[in-house]
Amino acid sequence: MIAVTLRALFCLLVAWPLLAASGQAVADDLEALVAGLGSNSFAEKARAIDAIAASGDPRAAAILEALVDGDLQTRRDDDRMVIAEAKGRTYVLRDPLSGAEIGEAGRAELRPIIINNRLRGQLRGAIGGLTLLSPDPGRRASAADAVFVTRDPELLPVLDKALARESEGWVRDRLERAAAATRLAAAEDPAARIAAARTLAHYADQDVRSLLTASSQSEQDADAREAIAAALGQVETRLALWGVLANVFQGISLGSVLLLAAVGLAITFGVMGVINMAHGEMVMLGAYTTFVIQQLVLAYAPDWLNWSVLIAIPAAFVVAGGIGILIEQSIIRFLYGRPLETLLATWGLSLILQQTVRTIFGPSNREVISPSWMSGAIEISGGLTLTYNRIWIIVFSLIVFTLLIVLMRRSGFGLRIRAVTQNRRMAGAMGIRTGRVDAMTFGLGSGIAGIAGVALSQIDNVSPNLGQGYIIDSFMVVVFGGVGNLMGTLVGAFSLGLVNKFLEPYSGAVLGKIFVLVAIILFIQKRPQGIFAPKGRAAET
Amino acid sequence: MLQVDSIDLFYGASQALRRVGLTAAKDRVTCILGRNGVGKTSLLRCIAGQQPARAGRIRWEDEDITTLPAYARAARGIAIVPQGREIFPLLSVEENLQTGFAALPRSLRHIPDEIFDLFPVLRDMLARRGGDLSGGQQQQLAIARALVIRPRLLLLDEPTEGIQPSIIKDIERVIRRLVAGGNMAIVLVEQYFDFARGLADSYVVMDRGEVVAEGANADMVEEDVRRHLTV
Amino acid sequence: MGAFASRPRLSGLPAAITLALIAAVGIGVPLLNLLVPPGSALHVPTYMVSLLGKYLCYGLLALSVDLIWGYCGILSLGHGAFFALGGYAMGMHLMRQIGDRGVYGNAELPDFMVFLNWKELPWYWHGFDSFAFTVVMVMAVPGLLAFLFGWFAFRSRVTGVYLSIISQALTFALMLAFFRNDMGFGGNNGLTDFKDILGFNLQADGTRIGLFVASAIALALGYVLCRFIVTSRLGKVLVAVRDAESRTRFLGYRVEYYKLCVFVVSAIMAGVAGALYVPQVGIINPSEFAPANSIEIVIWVAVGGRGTLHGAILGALLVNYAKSYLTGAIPEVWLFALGALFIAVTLFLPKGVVGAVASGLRGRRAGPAITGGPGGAGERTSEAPAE
Amino acid sequence: GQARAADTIKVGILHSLSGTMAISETTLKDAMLMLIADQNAKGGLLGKKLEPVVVDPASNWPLFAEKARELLQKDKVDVVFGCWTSVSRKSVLPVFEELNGLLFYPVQYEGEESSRNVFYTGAAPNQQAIPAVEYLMSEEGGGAERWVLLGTDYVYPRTTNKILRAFLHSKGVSDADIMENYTPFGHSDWQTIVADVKSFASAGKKTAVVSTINGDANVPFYKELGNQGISAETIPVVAFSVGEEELAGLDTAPLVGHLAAWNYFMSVDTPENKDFIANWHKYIKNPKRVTNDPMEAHYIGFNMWVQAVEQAGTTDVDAVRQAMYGQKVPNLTGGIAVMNVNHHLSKPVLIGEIQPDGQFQVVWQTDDVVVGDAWSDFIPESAKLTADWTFPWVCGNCEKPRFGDQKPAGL
Amino acid sequence: MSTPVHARPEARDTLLYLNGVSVSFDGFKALNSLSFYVVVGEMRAIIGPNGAGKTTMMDVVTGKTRPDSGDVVFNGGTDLTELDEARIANLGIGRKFQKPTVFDGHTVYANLELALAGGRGVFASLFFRSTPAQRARIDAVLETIALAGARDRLAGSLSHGQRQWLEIGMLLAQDPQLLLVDEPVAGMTDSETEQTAVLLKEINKSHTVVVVEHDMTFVRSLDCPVTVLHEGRVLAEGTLADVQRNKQVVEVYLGR
Ligand SMILES: Nc1ncnc2c1ncn2[C@@H]1O[C@H](COP(=O)(O)OP(=O)(O)OP(=O)(O)O)[C@@H](O)[C@H]1O
Ligand SMILES: Nc1ncnc2c1ncn2[C@@H]1O[C@H](COP(=O)(O)OP(=O)(O)OP(=O)(O)O)[C@@H](O)[C@H]1O
Ligand SMILES: [Mg+2]
Ligand SMILES: [Mg+2]
Repeated sequence: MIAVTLRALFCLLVAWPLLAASGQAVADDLEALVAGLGSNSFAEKARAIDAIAASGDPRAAAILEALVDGDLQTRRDDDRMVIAEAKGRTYVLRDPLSGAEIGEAGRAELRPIIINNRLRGQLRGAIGGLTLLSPDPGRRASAADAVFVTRDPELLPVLDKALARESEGWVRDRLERAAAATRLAAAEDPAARIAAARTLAHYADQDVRSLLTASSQSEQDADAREAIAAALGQVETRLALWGVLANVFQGISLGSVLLLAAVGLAITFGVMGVINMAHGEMVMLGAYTTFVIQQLVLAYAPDWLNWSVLIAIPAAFVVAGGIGILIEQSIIRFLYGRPLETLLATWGLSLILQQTVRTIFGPSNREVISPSWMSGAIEISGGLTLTYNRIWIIVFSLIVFTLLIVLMRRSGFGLRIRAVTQNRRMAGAMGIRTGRVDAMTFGLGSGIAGIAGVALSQIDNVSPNLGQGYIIDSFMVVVFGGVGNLMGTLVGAFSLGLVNKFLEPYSGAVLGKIFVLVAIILFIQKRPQGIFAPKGRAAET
Repeated sequence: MLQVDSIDLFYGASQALRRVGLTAAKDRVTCILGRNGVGKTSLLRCIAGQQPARAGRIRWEDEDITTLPAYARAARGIAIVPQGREIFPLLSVEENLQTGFAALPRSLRHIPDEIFDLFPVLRDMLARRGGDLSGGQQQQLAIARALVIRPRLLLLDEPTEGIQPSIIKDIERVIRRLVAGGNMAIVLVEQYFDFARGLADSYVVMDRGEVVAEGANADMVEEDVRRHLTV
Repeated sequence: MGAFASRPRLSGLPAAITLALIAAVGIGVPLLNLLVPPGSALHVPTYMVSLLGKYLCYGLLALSVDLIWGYCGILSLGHGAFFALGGYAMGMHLMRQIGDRGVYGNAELPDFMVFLNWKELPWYWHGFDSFAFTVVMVMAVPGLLAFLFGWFAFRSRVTGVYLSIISQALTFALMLAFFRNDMGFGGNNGLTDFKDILGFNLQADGTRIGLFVASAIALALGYVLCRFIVTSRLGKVLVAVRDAESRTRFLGYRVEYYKLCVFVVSAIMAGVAGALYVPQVGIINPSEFAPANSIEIVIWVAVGGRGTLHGAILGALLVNYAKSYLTGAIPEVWLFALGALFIAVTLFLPKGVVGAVASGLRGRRAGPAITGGPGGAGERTSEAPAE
Repeated sequence: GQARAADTIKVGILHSLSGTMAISETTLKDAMLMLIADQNAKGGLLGKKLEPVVVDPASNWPLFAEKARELLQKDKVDVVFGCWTSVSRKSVLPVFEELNGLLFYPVQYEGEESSRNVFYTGAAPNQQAIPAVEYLMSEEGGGAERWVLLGTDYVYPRTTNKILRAFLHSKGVSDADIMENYTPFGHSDWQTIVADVKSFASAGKKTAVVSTINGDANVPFYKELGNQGISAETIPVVAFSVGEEELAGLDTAPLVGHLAAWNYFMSVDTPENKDFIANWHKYIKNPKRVTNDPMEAHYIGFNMWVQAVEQAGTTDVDAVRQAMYGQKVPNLTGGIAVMNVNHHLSKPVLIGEIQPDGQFQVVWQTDDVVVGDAWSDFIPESAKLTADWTFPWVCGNCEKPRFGDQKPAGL
Repeated sequence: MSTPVHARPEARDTLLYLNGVSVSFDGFKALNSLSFYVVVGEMRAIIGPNGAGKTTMMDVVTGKTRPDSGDVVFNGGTDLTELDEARIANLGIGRKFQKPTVFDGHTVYANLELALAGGRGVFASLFFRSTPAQRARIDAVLETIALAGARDRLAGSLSHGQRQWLEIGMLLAQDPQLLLVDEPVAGMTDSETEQTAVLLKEINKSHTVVVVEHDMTFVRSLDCPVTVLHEGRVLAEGTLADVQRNKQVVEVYLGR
C-alpha cells in the first residue's frame, strides 16, 4: 500500500519539472495520450510515450509495458485500443485505462500497435524510471539497467532514493552503476564525475567500457579525464581476464558439442569398426524426434512444454536406437569383416534417411523451442556470459559420456561388446550371443547419436542437412582421439574445441578451422594412432 | 556323450570334411590325429558351431545340436581352445577370462581358483592385455578361458603348441584330472604323438577330410598311426 | 575369396576388352555425333558428347582411386582434392585465355579480381598463360601435394582409417581455403566463363568432340599405365602391403616408397582427369574439394568392383549415368533410388558389378570368406586383385 | 528458336531438391508449380497448356550446368526459372548464353552481372543493402555509427560488404568503426563472434550489425544472439538473407526488433498478398507455410514472362526478351514492378523488424520503387558500366550501348 | 650355476652380437640387459620359458622393437638399432614369425615370388621379370615345403600348418644370410618335425640359423649349441644335454 502511494508520489515529483518545461497538456488527460499511441507516425508515438511516462499516472507503467510486449492492440471494428492477453487461441481484451475486461477477440480482429527499436529503447527507459521503486527486486534491477542506458539526469533523485532504501545487495550494485553512469554523463561538478568514474571502475562489463570510452572522448576537465582513463584501464584489464575465461568456456562448450556428436560414432565406428556415414542422420533423427515430441506436447499438454526436451531424450534414444537396430539387422550384419563396404551401404542409407525426412517434414528448418531453463544466460560479469543452453549441453555431454564409459568398462554388456568386436567368432564360442550384441551395440551407438540430436536441436538447425554438418567433425574427433578409445574421444573433442576457440579470435573462423585441420594432419604424423594409441603387440593383432 | 555323424563341411567350393564321424564319451579323452590340412581344426570348429556343416548331424547329451549357434552350444557346456589361441587382444587377461561368464548362470560367474593354480603366470598378469602376452602365455590363457565355462565337452586344438615343456606336463596332469572328475568329455587334436598317446583313451586318424583309422588307445600302434601321419 | 583372383592366364582378356571398349566409345561417339543426322535414333547429340566426356574424366578419377585403394589398400577420402587441383590449374589457364573479353575488359586481371579490387595478378597466377606450363602444373601440383602428404604420412606409418581421415582433413582444409576470396581463386564462385582453349571456342561442337576424344585417350593411357603397374611385381608388392604391411617390410620392401610412388601416380592421374573435366563442364569451384565428393569417388569404385581396374571405370560411368538420368527422370525421389542402389550393391554384389558379372560368367557364386573377422576399424580384407 | 511446334509450352524448373540448398529452393519449385497450375487454370498461354519440367540439380554446381543443358537441348523448354546461389547461376550462365535460353533468377545477389539471357528478379545490392544501412544510420533507425559486417565467406557477402564499406566511407564512417568478419558455410558455433561483436560495440558508439550470413548458419547465429542477450535496441542486426522461411526454424521471442531488408514481407497487408498467401496455402495444403521474397520474385518474373509471351505471340526467346522490357506487374506489397532494360527490376525496398510470431513488421519503406543496378556505383570499375539490352542497342557491360554488335542468334 | 659372462667376441667371425639389450613394456622388463652372440655359419637353438623374451629378442634384431638400451651389431659393424625393418631385411636377415604370417591375398606361388631375393626398389620391381632360374628355384622350394599342389591357391585358404610351411618356404626363397626362426615346428606332426630339422641343418650349411623352439626332440635333432633365456637374460648355455642337467633350467623350464 505504502509503496504504491510512495511510487505515485515520486513519479509526480520527478515528472513535475519535466511537464512544466514542456508545457504540455496536464496528466489527467491520460486517455488522450494513450490514443496518441495509435498514431501512424513513430514520431507521434514517441511523443505520446514521453507524455505518458511523465503523466505520473499510476497506470502508465502497465500501459507502456503492454506496448513494449506487443499486447497493446487496436480492435479492427471500432479502432478501440485494448490490452490483449493470449488465452489459448483467443485473446482476452482489457481496457488499458480501467483494466476492465471487455470481451474476447480472435487474432485477425486485432491490429497490433507497431513500435520500432527506437521506441522500444525509449519505452524501456521510461518503464525503468517508473519502476525503480517497484516492490519486486527483479524489476528494480532491470529498471536500474534501463536507466543506465538512458542516463536520464532527471531520475537521479529517484535513483538516490531507491539506493537509500535498497536492501538487496545485487540490486544495489546495479542501482549504483546506473547512478554513477548518470552522474558521469550529467554531473556539473568534475569531482562528482571523478567519483562516478571511480565507482564505475569496479565493474567489468562492456556497457561500462562503452560508457567510459565515450566520456573519455568528450570529457573536458583534465583531472576527470585522467580518472576516467584510469577507470577505463581497470575495466579493460578485468574484461581481458574475463575474456580468457570466456574463451575457455567457449572452447569447452564447443568441445562438448563435438563430444556429443562424436560419442555415438565412437561406438559404431570406433568400437564396432563400421564406417558409419549415416551417423549424422541418426543425430538428425534425434533432433526431429525432439521436434515431434514438442509438437505432441504442444497439442496435448501445453503446460509441459518446458519439459518436452527432457521427454525427448529417452524418446530420441529409443527412436534412433531402434532404427539403428533395424539397420544393423537388415544391412550391417551382413558386412562384418568387410568394414569398407559399410562405408558404401551407410552412405546409401544416409541419402535415403535424409530424403525420407525431407519428404515427411519438408526441406526447411523446423522450430524447436528452447525451454525457459535453457534460454538466456548467467552473466558472471559483463565480460563473461554463460548461456544456459551451453551450460546444460556441457553437463549433459559429460553425463552421457560418463554413463557410456561406465557401461563399456564396468558392465558385462560392455565386456561382451568389446569381445565381439575384437574376435566375433571366438566370442560366439565363449557363449556370447554375437548377433544380439552387435545389434544392441549398433543400437546403442545410434541411440546416443539420437540423444546428441536432442542437444544439438537447441543450438542448431533442425533440418534434413543437420547431420551432414557434424559427420566430418565427428570422424575427425574419433580418429584424433584414437579409434576404439572412448577416453580419446573425450580428450580429442575438448582439445579440438579449445584449440579452435583460442585460434578463432586471432585468425578468424575460416582460417582457424583450416589451422585446426592442418594441426590434426600434423598431429597424426606424430601419433599415427591418435592421442591414446594402443601400444605394443596387442595393437597389431 | 558326443556323437558326430557323417559330417560334410565346405569352404566355399572346396570340401574340407567328408562324412566324418566321431564319438566322444564323458570321462574319456578322444584324440584326433592327422597331418596338416586334413581337417582336424575344421572338425572341431564344426562341433563348436563356428563353421556350419553342410550335411550330417551332431548330438550332444542326447540333443541334436547340429543347427544350434555357437553361443547356444557354449551354454550347453561346450568349450573350445582354438588353434592359434584367438585371445581377445585388447582385453586384459582378467577380462578375457570373464568373457566366459556369458554362458554361465549368475551363481557361477567367478573365475575358479584352480585355473590360477594351474597357470600361475596368469595371476601375475591379470591386468595385462591379452595381446601383449607371449605366445605360450596366450596359449595358457586360451585353455584357462575355456575352463571358465566349466565345460562338459572340452575341444582342444593343439593345446601344447608353443608351450614350455614343464607346463605341457602340467596340462597333461590337468587333463587327466578333468577326465577323472567323470563329468567331462575331451576331444584333443594333437600332433605331438607322445602327448597324445599318453592321454588318449581312444583315437581317430584323419586324412584328406576323412577318418581313415580309429580305435582305442590300446591298439594305437605307433607304426600304424605314424604311417598316416607321414607324407 | 577373389573370384577371379590371380588367374594370370585370364588377365589379358578384360584388359583387351576394356581398351577396345574405350576405343570404340572414343571413336564411335564422335562419329555418331558428326555423321549421323540429328533426326536419327543413332545420333548422339552434342550435349551427350560433353556428358560422356565428363563421365570419362570421372572414369579416370575412379581408376586413380582404385589403383591406391583396390591394390594398395590406401583408402583416400580426399582424392577429390587432386582432381580439383588439376581442374584449378586448367581453369586458371582458361581464365587467362579470356584476356580482355571479360566483363570489365581488363586484360591483366580476371573479372573476379577486378571487382574485388585486386591491383595486380598474384604471383601464383603467372605462367598460366602458357598451355605447356599449365600442362606441367596440372600434373605437378597434385603430384607435389601428394608427394608431400604421402612423404610425411607414409613415413610416419599412418595407415587405415587414420590415413583416410587425414586425407579427408586435407581436402576439407583445401575446400575452406579455396572458399576464401582472399586466396585469389575466385572464392565460392570459382572460375567460370571460359571462352576458348588453344584458340578453339569452347562452345563449338568441334572443340567439344576434341575434348571428348582427349578424355578417352587419357582414360586409355591411364588404364594402360595402371595395368602395367598392377601386373608387375610392383603390383604384387602393393597387394602384399594391402594384406600385411609389416610383413612386407620384413621381406625388405620399403613400403613407404611403394606407397608414395603409387600415391603420387594416382594423384597425377586425378589431376589430369580434373584438367580435362573443367573445360567440358565450364566451371571449377571449391565444392569439388568437398569431402562428400571424395567419398563418392570411392563409392563409384566399390560399385564397379574394387581391385579391378575396368570395374572402377565401369562404376564411375554407371553411378554418374544413374545420377544424370535419375535427377531428370524422378527428381523428387532419385535419392531413394541411388541410396538403394548403393545398399543393394553392397549386400548382393559384394565384388561390385564386375565381380558379379564375372562370377556369373563362371557359373557359380564365390564362396563366403571365412576370415573369422574380428572387428576393428582397420583395413581388413582378403580379397585378391584381378587383372 | 523452337525446333518443333509443340502442343505445350514447357517451363523448366531448375531448383535443388536435395543437398544443402534444398532447404531454400524446394519452396521455389513448389511456388513455380503453383503459378503454372494457376495459369493453366486460366486457360494456359497462347492457347496451349504450360508444362512444368522439374529437374534436381542437387546443390551440385556442375550438375546445374548439365541440367540446364538438358532442359534446353533435350527437353527443349521455352524458359527456365531457377538457381539460388550465385555460383549455380554462374555455372549455368554460359549454357544459357550459348543456347540462347531464358533464365529467371529470383534471389537477391551481389550484382556485377548482366546477361542477355538472364532476368534478375531478386534484389541488387542497391535495392537491399544500401537502403538498410541508410535506415540504420537515420535517427529513426537508431543512428548507428559503428558497423559490424558479418558474412559467410563467399562472393555475395564479400561484394556486398565491399559496396557497403565504400558507401560508409562516403558517409564519413572511418575504417576503425567497421569490423568485417567471415565464417565458413554452415558455421554453427557463434559464441566467439557474438562475444566479439559485443566487445566491438562497447566503444561508446551506437553499433549495428549487417549480416550477410547465408542459409543454415543463421539459425545457430540467432540462437546465440538471443541467448547472449543482444537485444535489438542495443545492437540491431539487419540481415539480407533471412526471411520468413529462415525464421520458421527459430523461436523469435528473444529476437524481436532485429531487422531484415527485402522487397517483400509476408506480413504486408495488401489484397494481392492476401490472395497470394491464400492460394499458396491451398496449393501446398498447409496453412502454416510461409511465403518469402524469392517467391514473390518468381511471381513477378513468371507473370512478366506470361505477359511478354502474350504480347510477342510466341515463346521465341529473342522476341520474348524484347517484349519483357517495360513489362509491368503489380507487386504483392503494393506498387508496380517494372522490368528494366538492364534485366533488373524496379521494386520497393522494405525494412522489417522481427516479431514474436516469426513475421516481419515493416517499419520503413522507400517512397517509390528503386531501380535495380546491374553495376554498382560504389565500385569504380563498375560505376562506368551500363547495361542495356534493347535490340539493336545491346550491351551488358560496356560504357555505352553499341549498335547491334551482338546479333541474337535467332534473328 | 652362474650366468655365463660374455667377452666381446672376435669381430671377424661374429655375425650377430647383442650387447646389454634391455626392453621394457610399461615397466615390465621383457629383456633385461641381454647379451649373446652368434658366429658366422653357426646354428643356435634358443629355448626358455614362455615369456622369457625370445620373440622380443627377435623383434629387436629385426627392427620391430627398439631397445631401451644396448646395441645389436650385425656383420661386424652395422648397428641394427638404428635401422628400420626393410633395411635390416636387406642386410640379409630373414625371419619366420611365431604366428605364421603370409600374404592372404596372394597365391602360394606369388608369396614365394615376393620373397625372392633382389628387386626391392620401386622401379626395379616395376620392371622386374622373373628369370627361368628363379622360377625353377621357386618350384624347388614348393617341393621342399610340400605345397607344390597348392601353388595356385590363395594363401588365405591354407591350414595353420600349411601356413607354417609356406612361411619357411618364403625364408628359403629370400635366401638371407641369417635366419631367425620362431617356433617352426609348432603344429607339425612328428615326422614333419624331423623333416624340418633336416631342412634347417641343410640350410645351415650355407647360412647362419637361430631357432626358437619348445620341442626338445626337435632341438635335440638339431644337435647344436643351446642358449636358455629366462626373464630377459641368458640363464644357461651349452649343449642340450648340458642345459638339461642344469637345475635351474629344469626348475623354470623343463619341469619334472
Ligand atoms: N578359411 C578357409 N578357407 C578356405 N579353405 C580353408 C579355410 N580354412 C581351412 N581351409 C582348408 O581346409 C582344409 C582343412 O583345414 P584345417 O584347418 O581343418 O586342417 P588341420 O587338419 O587343422 O590342419 P593343421 O594341422 O595344419 O592345423 C585345408 O586344406 C585348408 O586349406
Ligand atoms: N607390449 C607389451 N606390454 C606388456 N608386456 C609385454 C608386451 N610385449 C611383450 N610383453 C611381455 O614380455 C614378455 C616376453 O615376451 P616374448 O614374446 O618375448 O616371450 P617368448 O620368450 O617369445 O615366449 P613364448 O615362448 O611364449 O613365445 C612376456 O612376459 C610378455 O607378456
Ligand atoms: Mg588345425
Ligand atoms: Mg615367442
